[in-house]
Amino acid sequence: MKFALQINEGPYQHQASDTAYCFAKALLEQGHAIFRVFFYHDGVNNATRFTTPPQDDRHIVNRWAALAEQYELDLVVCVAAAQRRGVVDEGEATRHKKDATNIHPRFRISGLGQLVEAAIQADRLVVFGD
Amino acid sequence: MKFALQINEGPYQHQASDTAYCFAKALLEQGHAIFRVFFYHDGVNNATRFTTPPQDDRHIVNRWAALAEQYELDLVVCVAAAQRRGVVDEGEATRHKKDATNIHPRFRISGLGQLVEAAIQADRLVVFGD
Amino acid sequence: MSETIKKFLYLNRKAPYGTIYAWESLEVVLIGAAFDQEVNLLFMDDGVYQLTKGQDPSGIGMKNFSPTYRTLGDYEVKNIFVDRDSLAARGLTQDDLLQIAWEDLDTDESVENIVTVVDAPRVSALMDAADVVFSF
Amino acid sequence: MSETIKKFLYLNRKAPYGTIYAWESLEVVLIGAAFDQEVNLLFMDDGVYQLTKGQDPSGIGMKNFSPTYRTLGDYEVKNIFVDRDSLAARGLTQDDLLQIAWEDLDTDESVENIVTVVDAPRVSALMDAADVVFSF
Amino acid sequence: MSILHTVNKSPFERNSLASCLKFATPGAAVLLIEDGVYAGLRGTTAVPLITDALERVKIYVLGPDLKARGFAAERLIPGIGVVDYAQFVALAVQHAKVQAWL
Amino acid sequence: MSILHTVNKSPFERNSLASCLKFATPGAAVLLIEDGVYAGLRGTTAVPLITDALERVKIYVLGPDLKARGFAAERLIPGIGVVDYAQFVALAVQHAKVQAWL
Repeated sequence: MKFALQINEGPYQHQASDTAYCFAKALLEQGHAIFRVFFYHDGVNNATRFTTPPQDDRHIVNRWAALAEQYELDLVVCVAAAQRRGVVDEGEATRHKKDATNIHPRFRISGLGQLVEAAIQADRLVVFGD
Repeated sequence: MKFALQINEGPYQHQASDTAYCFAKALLEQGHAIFRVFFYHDGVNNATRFTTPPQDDRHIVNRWAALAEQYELDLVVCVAAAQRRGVVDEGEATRHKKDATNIHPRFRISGLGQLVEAAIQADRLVVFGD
Repeated sequence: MSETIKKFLYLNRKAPYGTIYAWESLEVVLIGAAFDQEVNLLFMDDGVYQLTKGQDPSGIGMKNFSPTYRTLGDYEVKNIFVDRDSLAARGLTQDDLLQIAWEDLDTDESVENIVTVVDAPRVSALMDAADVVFSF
Repeated sequence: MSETIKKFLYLNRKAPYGTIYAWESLEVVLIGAAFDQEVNLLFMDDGVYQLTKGQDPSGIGMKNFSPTYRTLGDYEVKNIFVDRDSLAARGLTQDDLLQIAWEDLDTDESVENIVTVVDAPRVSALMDAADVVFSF
Repeated sequence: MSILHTVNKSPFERNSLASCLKFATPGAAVLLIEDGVYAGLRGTTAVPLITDALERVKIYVLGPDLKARGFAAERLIPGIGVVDYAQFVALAVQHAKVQAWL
Repeated sequence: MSILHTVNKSPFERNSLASCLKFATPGAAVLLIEDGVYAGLRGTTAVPLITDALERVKIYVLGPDLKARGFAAERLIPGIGVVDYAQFVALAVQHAKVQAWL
């Protein structure tokens, strides 16, 4: 079965991203597929490569990136939500005259249409938030 | 009278930073002082210079920076909270091998002791959060 | 884009301004209109406050996004439901809520107000009938 | 650092793990110990869950910070209060909570358990007596 | 020492107002801000909580937050005061401390 | 079409469980996750809400979340099932859709 996941909260502050990750891992291990993981609202903050949690804690960003690498997941960050919160890739940095980027290379920024499309294409949309 | 403000939530997602800003502006206009504004939890996300809100919306980060410029405010971001969430300055970038920074130059990263000190030194601590 | 037509339910349970969920949820509805799905919006619990008339956040430095709800009729949204019990618990009636008109330019068909206050069984039925539920 | 001694009240009303507030609040208490203020910790509403015994978040991939509460006695924290009504509403008793010992190495004075369950009037009195209230 | 309590949550969604009012002592002030202002409105299920509390404490609503949400002062329960940000500051100055019920 | 409802909030802090149970129809399943698991415990003020609902819907608790918070399955109200993440996935597959009460 094909899943789409939506994550509404940033890393560490709320459990949403942790629960979504454990859920994603479990479904992939069962042989199901993930059409897309869509990061919305503060969820866009899961996509920064600048995160450095304490050494004895999980690295939420790298963990998503590794799972995406292993299963070729599509990790999409909402562009409008990202602009409000300061998550930028090369294109955004150029467009808005920022001197650097902070997005992790395993994530990509795109429009809200990607969430709607995921909801249409997937058999199940599962939302994690506050 | 001398105030200390603590902000626990990031910009746009919650009203906390907006309310704190309006409160800060009002107290400064009345001739009171702000010993320090301490950004904790997701509040550290108020300090990124990468934010680009829609043109018809307020720019929360720049607004804080402008107020700090006008009144010489001390805007402090908690280092531990910032590490978890990916807010970095030059020192943090070097220490944790990040290839860039995202902090707005009007903010500075420091330890939690700065919050405790502010609570001791100020006549009032006012906390804004979720 | 797919040929599939799904029944989308947007579940709105949060008040506006205190958090951004209401506004960013509305942005999904606007974008979603391009996908030609069957769309229902449901406002319940504190979500009913999203539709109150006379909102004016100028004093808190925020943008008034309330007028955008009035344009939903132009975005292929034909059904907006409000939970009656949620209104009653908050001392509100339909008079406190925006009116949202709908018009089909091809057929001249029109509805003066697509905001419908519904009882609990209808709310449950809407949830049961949906293919996808968006929560924010 | 100042000579002023203030009465700090740390107000803990949120459950652990679902959000980070409990953990990052505890980090302030640990750092704050260096400032030699008079410190009170108050746990009420869902905050009482922070002190439950037997926490084990290994299955959700998180760090167990519960043992840190047991070290609070070493951080100059002598008073930890728990609201009785909040426990009762949640079907909990003091037996469900951690024991936190305190010992003064200079005077040999010691307290077996500094966690005290208190009634509502005492909670109000604690709030009234504080100079600074930290909320998270 | 009297306290200025701030409550920023809707009483229909969270328990923070109920907790605050349970522990607020005579002479305290409670300021409803952000989504907390909904608690000040007439005709809601939160009215008994407010009217009972008004016998012991002062209750204020932050006007700009009320206006943002589309309600005029006339919709408030009698006895509740309306303040602006400047008066929020004044309340914080007048009371010995500010306690946020997050 | 039956629904898997997820509730991730404590019933003592928020109204989401009460709302969910009010609208869940016979045949639905409710999965308590994150801070929502506290609603499954015996002896709390939320017990009537749960026992009433158990007559119409299935209620599950996410085991890893319960364990994280220091409670064993024995502390749960009888009739509530305990699932792991794999079974959470299975429930999502079995039901026509997943509805999150955030």
